[in-house]
This record gives sequence, C-alpha cells and structure tokens, in this order.
Amino acid sequence: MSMAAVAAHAEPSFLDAGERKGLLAWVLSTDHKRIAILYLTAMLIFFLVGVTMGILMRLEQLTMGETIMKAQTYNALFTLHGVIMIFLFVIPGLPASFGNFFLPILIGAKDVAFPRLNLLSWYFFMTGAVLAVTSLFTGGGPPDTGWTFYAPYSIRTGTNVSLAVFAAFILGLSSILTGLNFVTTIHRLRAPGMTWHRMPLFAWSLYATGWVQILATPIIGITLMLVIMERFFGIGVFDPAKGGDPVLYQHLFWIYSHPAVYIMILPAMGAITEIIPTFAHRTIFGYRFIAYSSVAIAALGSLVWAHHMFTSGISDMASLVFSLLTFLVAIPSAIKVFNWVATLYKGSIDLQPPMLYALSFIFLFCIGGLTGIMQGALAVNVHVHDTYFIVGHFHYVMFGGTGFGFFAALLYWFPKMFGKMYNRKVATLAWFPIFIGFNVFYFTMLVLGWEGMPRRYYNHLPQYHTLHVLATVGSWILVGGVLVLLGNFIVALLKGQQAPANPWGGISLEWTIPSPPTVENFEEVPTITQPPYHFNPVVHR
Amino acid sequence: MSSPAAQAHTDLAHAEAHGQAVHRDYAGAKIGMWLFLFTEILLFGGLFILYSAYRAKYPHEFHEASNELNFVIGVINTVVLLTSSLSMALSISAVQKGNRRLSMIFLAATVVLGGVFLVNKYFEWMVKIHHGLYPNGPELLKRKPGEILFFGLYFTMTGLHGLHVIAGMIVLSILLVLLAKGRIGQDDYIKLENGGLYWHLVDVIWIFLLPLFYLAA
Amino acid sequence: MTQLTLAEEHGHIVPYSTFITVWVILLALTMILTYVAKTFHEALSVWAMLTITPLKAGLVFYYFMHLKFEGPLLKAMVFVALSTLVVFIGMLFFDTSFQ
Amino acid sequence: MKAVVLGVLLFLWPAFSGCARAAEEVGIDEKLGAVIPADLQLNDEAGQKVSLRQLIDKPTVLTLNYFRCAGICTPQLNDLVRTLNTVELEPGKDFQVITVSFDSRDTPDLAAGKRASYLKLLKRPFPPAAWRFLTGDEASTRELTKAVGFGFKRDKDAFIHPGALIILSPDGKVTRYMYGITYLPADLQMAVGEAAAGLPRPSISKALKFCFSYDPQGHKYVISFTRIAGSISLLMAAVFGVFILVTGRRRDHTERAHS
Repeated sequence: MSMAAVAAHAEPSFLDAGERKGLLAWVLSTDHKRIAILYLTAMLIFFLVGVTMGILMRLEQLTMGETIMKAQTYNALFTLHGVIMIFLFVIPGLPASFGNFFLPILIGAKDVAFPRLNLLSWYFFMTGAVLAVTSLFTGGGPPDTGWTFYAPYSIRTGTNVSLAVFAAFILGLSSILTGLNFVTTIHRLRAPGMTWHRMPLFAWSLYATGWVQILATPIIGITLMLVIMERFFGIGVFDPAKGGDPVLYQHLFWIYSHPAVYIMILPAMGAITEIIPTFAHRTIFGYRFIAYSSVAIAALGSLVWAHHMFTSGISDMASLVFSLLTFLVAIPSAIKVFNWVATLYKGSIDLQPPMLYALSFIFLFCIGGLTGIMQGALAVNVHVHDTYFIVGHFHYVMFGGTGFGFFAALLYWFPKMFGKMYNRKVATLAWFPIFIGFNVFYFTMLVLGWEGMPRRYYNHLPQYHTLHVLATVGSWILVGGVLVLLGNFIVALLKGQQAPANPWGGISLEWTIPSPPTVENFEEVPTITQPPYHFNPVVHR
Repeated sequence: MSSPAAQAHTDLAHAEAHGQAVHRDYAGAKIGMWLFLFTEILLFGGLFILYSAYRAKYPHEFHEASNELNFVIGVINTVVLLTSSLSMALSISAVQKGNRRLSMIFLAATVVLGGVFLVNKYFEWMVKIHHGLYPNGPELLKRKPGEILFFGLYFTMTGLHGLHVIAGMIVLSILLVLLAKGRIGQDDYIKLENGGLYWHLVDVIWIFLLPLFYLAA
Repeated sequence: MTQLTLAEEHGHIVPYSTFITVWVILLALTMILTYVAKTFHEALSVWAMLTITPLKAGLVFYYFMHLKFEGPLLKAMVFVALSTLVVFIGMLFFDTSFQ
Repeated sequence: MKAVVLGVLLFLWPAFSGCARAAEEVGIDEKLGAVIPADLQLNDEAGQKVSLRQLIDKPTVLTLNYFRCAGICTPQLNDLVRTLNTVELEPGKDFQVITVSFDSRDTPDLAAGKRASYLKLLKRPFPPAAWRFLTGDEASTRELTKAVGFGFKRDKDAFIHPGALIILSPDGKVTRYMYGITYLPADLQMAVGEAAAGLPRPSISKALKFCFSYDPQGHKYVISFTRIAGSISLLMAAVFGVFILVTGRRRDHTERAHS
C-alpha cells in the first residue's frame, strides 16, 4: 500500500505487515489498529444507512398528508433510524474506533490489555448489527416501539421486538467488553513515567466512559432480557395484568440509557480536548479540572435517569430531586467548555479543518446542553415533552456533539491512521454546508417543538408547514456537505498524498511515530518525563 | 500514584501482538476478571432491584408465596454450593503449593457439587411445574398479582443463576483438562484463579437468593 | 515482573485451615439465618437477613475470592461497583417510596 | 464464554415457543377501523337512556374512566382540559368529548357533578353538550370497552386500567389512540382532522400509563423497609470505605518503602 513508508522505516506499517493477506488479514487480526479500522468502516456504513432513513423521514414531512409513505412505514423508520444511529454509530462511535486505535498509542503501549477480547467484541458488534437489521425483514415486521422498547407495549406487540431486543443485548455485551478492555489497559499498560496526571485527556475520558460501560450496561442487559422472557414465558414483571409495574421498566431502562448519553459524549469531549491545544499551540488550561470533570460527569450522569420520566407518573418528590441533580451535571460539562475557551484565549489559533469542526462542536454542544437544562426545569419539560423540541435537543447533543466530535477526530487522526493526507481545502469547504445545514435543520426543529409540533408523527398541521419545508431543505444541505466530507476521505485513501508523521505539529505520543504506525507502535518503549500538551516552556503544574 | 513498571506490560503486548504467550500480565488478567464480575453483579443487581421494589409493594403476597417453597431444599443447596466454593478455594491453594493432583481432586469435587446443586434444583422446579406453578401456568394465573410476580421472579432469578452454574461447570471442566495437561501449574495458575473467582461469585449470588426466596416467609 | 504486587500475589498462599474455618463459619451463619427466619417474627428475620447475608457474601469475597490479599486498587474497584449498585437501588426506592 | 452460551440459548427460544399471552390483559388492544356498537344504551347525566348513535355525529374524543378513581383519571382529564383550552378547534362543532365510566356503581348524579366541575375548569367558551359524562350497567360498558380494545381489571374496590384517548370518526369508527395522560394540542388537532375524514391511523408513543390501586398498609411497610435497607447499606458502605482507607494507606507505605 504505502511503499514510501516501508522505505522510510525499517519496520513495515501495520497496514502492510502480517502473513495473511486480504480480508482475512483484517477479520482475524488482534492488532488494535486493524480492529479500530474494522469498527470505523462498519460504523460509517451504518451511519450512512441511518442518514438515508432520516432523509426519507424529512421527505415525508415536505408536504402535508401522505407524501411518500404510510404512517406505519414512518413508525418503523423512526424506530430504525434511532436504533441504528444510537446503537450502531453513536454509542460505539469514538471509543471503538479512535479509542481502539489511539488509546494504546497515547499511553505508550503496544496494544490493549486483551487483544483477542477486543476482536471478539467487534464480532459481537457485527452480530448485533446483523440481528438488528434482520429484525426488520423477519417475524411480524419491523419493531414499532421506538428505540426505548417501553413495556408493556413491547411485550405485547406482534412485531419483531424479540430479535431487535436481543440484538441490543449483544451490542451491549460488545460495549461492555470494550470498556473492560480500556479500563484494564489504562491501569496496566501505561509506559514508564506515564503517571495518571501525565495521561492525555482523551485517555481520561475513555477511562470514565469505560467505567460507565461496565457499571451501567449490565442493567440494560438484564432489562432487555426480561422483555424477551416476558414475551416468551410471561413472567409478569412488567405486565400490569399480573401486578407488574411498567414504570419500573422505564426506571431500569433509563438507569442505563441516561449514562449512555455520557458514553456517547465523553469520548467526543476527550477528542476535542486533544485537538484544541494542538491547533492553539498552547497547553490545555486546567488539565486536572478537565480530567476530573470527565469522572464527575460519569458519576453524576448515572444518577439523573429519572428526568426522562417526569410525565411517567413518578412521585413529585423524586421529580424535584432528579431535577436538581440534572442541573448539577451541567457543572462539570460547563467546566470543560470554560477550559477549552480559556485554552483558545491568547493561543495562536491555526484554523485547520479538525479545529474548525472542533470549534463547531463547542458551539453546537452548548446549544444542546442548554436546551437539555431547559428540560431539566420541570415546568418546561411538561410543555415540550414529546415534541420536536426533544428531537432537536438530542440531535444537537448527539449529532452536533458526538457527530461533530467524530468528524473532528477523523480529520485530526486520519493522516496518522492511513498515512494519507486528504484535501484540506475540500474539507474546509464541506464545513460550510454541514454547519449551516445542521443549524437550519435542527434549530428549526427546536422552534417547531416550542410551538407544539408533536414528534414521531408522519403528518403535520398547516401552521407548521413553512418550518417543516425549511427543515427539510436544511437536511439536504447538511447531507450534501457530509457526502462531500466523506468522499474526500475516500479520494484521499485512493490517491492522497503521503502524510508526514506529524502534519499538525502535535506533541502527544501518536505524533512521534510514523504514519501509519508500525504493528508494534513504538520501536522503543517511550519514557515520559513531562505533562502532556507541553507547548510552552513554562511547566504546567 | 505511580505508573506501573511498564517493562512487564510492554512485554505482554509484544507477545500478544505476535500471538505468543511469553509472559502473562497476572494483575491485568485479574483486574479484567473482576471488572467482568462487576458486570455480573450489576446484571443480577437489576433483578434484585425489581425484587425489592415488588416485595415492598406486595409484602403479604411474597410472604405467602415464599411459604410454598421448600426451604429445606434451599438450605441443602446452600450447603452444597458453599462446600463447592470451599473445594474451589482449596484447589487453588493446592496448585500454589505445587500439588497438582490434589488440586485436580478438589476441582473435580467442585464440578460434581455443582452438578448436585443442579439436580436438586431440577427436582425442585419440577414439583412446582407439576403443580402448574410456573410463569403463565394454569394454577399460577389464578393467584394474586403479588404471588404471580414472586414466582415469575423466582423462576427468572434461579433460572439465570442456574445458567451461571452450568457455565461455571463448563469453565471449570475445561480448567480441569488444562490442569491435567500441565498447562496450569504452580508457576501459571491465573486461569484457575479467575475461574475460581467466577465460581465464588455464583456462590455469592446464591447466598442472596436463599433468604430472598426461601426464607421470606 | 519485578513489581511488588506481582511477587506478592505469586507468593501468597492461603493455608487450607483458613478456608476450612471460613467454610464452617459460613455454614453456621446459614443455620442461624434459617433458624431465625423460621422461628421469629417478620421484623427480626428481615433484620437477620439484612445483616447475615451481606456478612456471608463479605466472607466469600474477602477470603475465598482473595480480596483480603489484593492491593488497594482492586479493593477500591469492588467498593465502587458495589456502591453503584447500592446507589441505584437507593435512588429507585427514593421514587417508589414517595409514590 | 458464559455469555456465548446464554446468547445461544436466547437465540433458540424463538424457534420453540410462540409469544406467551396473559389470559386477561390490562392495556389497549388496538381496534383501529372497528366501529363501536352504536346502539348501546347508556345513561346521560340526568339519568335518561341515550344511545351512542344519538350522540356521535362529529369527531369524538372518547375517554374511559371511573369517577371515584384515585389514580390517573384526574390527571388525565385535567391534562385533557389543558389541551382543550389551547386546541385550535371549535368544541361542539369540530369535535366533542365523551367520558364513559366503566364502573357500573357510578351514578348519573356523580357524572353530572364531574361534568360541572370539569366544565368549570375550561377557560374558553365550551358548550356543555360538547363534553358528556355517561354511565351504564356493567354489560353495556363492557361491550363498549371491549369494542375499542380497552382492557381493565377490578382490583378490590378499585381498577387497574390504562390511560388513553380514543378518537372516533363521525360514524363511530376508531381512528386513533393517543396514549398516556398528557397530550399535545397539535396531536389532538391532527387526530380530530383525520377522524373527520374517517381515516384510521396507527399510533405512536405507545408508552401506556396505568392506574394502580393505592394500598395504605403496604405503603407504610415500604417506607420502613426502605429505611432499614437504606441505613444498612449506608452503614456497610461507610464501614467498607473506612476499611479501604485504612488498609489502602498501609499498603501505600509499604509500596513506597520498597520502590
């Protein structure tokens, strides 16, 4: 593939090394870098499938009444869009791809702690993905419960919920194994001198994420298993006819699914924290605050699940307390944002494509976070519950946050991963339609929701028509930009220029090794003597 | 906190990258196993949450339904599992002392005791199923909601625990073979130790199931 | 390989007698628990359940699972995991008990 | 390893068994497109016999409740009032609301009282005829709830029942279910529009709310049980925490001494 790299270094890159050739060399490899690329490829494909479904739903809303599909099709589409995007793209998103690739490199290790387990978790991921997709075409038709699989409807419906739930279970297992691997890796495989406080902040965020994956995912595992048991054996725990309480299902579901939001966003924050100092040429401001705030977000985030249930009949007292806790989570998030901004302040900012997307992340995440706090306030929550406001909010967090973080990380690390440089002008140009289209699309959704447009419905009333058309046009602009961005990467892979070892002037460990890295990552195990992001002569702490 | 001595670990990664087994990161493997056990604890934790919520809601029904379970079988099974845990622990001590034969005897005893547990469980379940007391069973559906839930949870939790016992027996049998072949020995017994950790956890879960179901009356 | 914890773990062998003692205690606790649950009224047996059962589990964790001989890291991890579960249960009851 | 075994087992189940169903279901079994038995005789607020055929001549929002309900019925109807206050439709002309009690012990007197109090809550001009509160004997109300797929169950003196709005077309066809106990005006407006056209539409947001009976004795028990469990776990956590701190510090010292 890259002969120049072979010539320049004694060892071949991980892309060329190994005895096996072709596909087998990938699907049997325990090299964390190859597994990362397996994940990346699979996830980008699922992402595009999810995008297609989103576009179809927007087309349906272009006119009033039935435009291109029936209401039942629309129901199935939004369920699938949610399941595919959340379970197959956003949750595994950054940890499985960039985490797998860069966590060992960032801490000076040659691989993760359990390489074979790592490969196994990819197979679980693919199995889960295949089952999820299979559930669409088999059994009683695609699941129509929404991605939350709320009981008791999910135990009654004749659609293929069992298989979809089982798929989610397998995907959870894959997520647990990844988290377990990362936590052990960070504990055991740090290079000499790589103390906790010299660890790059991306590794910190993966550490916090790993713990959430380990401690919260089993709860959803057992809950989903109970739904399956309920469907086949009728054990009754979520069935009101037998004394079961569906509200408990919601509790258990959100015990996992709210922390899952932090599984989604924390690694993206970590990646942003890597990108900002590199392009501001400045030490990150408040290293310890950012590191600990990751842990704080993970811990507090596990306690606020019930704010999803304000209208589900939980007690007033609990509503109040959960409401308060929700506000508390905003604090560590805000700490991060302030520290990023402080880092940018007086830095010499180099507006390369990764930085452009990273800055958009901060902006969009702030909107997402603020609209989230608005829902934390009880009175507002009831008003906007089940409207487009919710849809807009979580797209700001998940797409504007995790999605933009993902793009930024891809732009930042792509040259390192593949040894090829993409066309930076095109990447910058693609930013305009992506950013503008995004806001036209989702900000309109916020407005629609505020005016009372109910979510999940294939049709709308005349008073919402103009805004719906605007949102649909925004979706076209956005998707056009995304396609240009991704196409740019494919072109780079096929005939991009050889990327240098350190195209951005970064100083973390990954930039000290060749692009693409060799199988062993490091010729010699590095010894770390100073804190990360050590751009200034002034020693930070 | 200082960074762990990296030489050993990078050796490990190196060996793994080449698919060889040169050195085992003993502590790393153990951390990994414990993390896995945490996921198991929280998996059952979800069920314990449900149990306590429903018991709080239907205290009298749980009380009455629990009376129908034969607590003697429950206690006998507890003794069986505790003893199997003991022989598991002894097996590890034996291998540490270099006594592989004794270690194998203890390990085999553990597997056999696991089997005894399952046989007991089987008869216990069969009696209940015979009386129509199983989820969606004709007799159970006539009961009060709280009792339906009690038996639903009873079958779910003991069933899931039973699956864990079966899985544990399979793992321990494989370890027995490895032990016989000398792949586990005085200088490398981490697999046995991790298998033991899993078995003990299964035991701990049963320790909680006993009072929740058999002694709730 | 030269690391202390590794050497410690390799070196530490728990004597058979310790395990057997723990086992006897565990059996005795089981009997006490059963006796209390079957003889006395509800409140007392609930209390017995809430104290004896965690005690038994603790013994298994501490001795059979070698937690006594592990470093502070593993102990801290176990603590985090168990307290997470306790917090989940607590928060959920916080809702159900006010309903 | 264990996970794989479990996974295989789970995967095989669908092959062996169909979906288990409870004998008597509480919840909504959707009957979209079905026509309600219009000749049913119910009692109006004055105790006069009235048939649904006489009442339903426009899109109708049907709610099924019982008037002594201590659970979700009041919040449900209150939220319906909130929704009706803002919906951009003219009550009595574009649509009407009918609330039927499925408890045969509810009397027309009680119904009249309920009607008066809910009409008072409405902040917009609302013709009294646009919200009817009906009662009936057990056989007739059962027939109605069965026809719309509304499953409920008697529990001592109370009922376990779901909360939902059922939208009927002018000719008495079920066109839409709106689940839960809170509603959006825009949703209701669309549902009524579709009912006017007689088009049945599949439901969304199927998170059903259920009403449970309240058991004061059990409730007391909950709190004491919680207190006990809570204090024990806190105590254990504290002991364990102190223990870790103590042993952990000692270990730290030895480690430092060695390295």
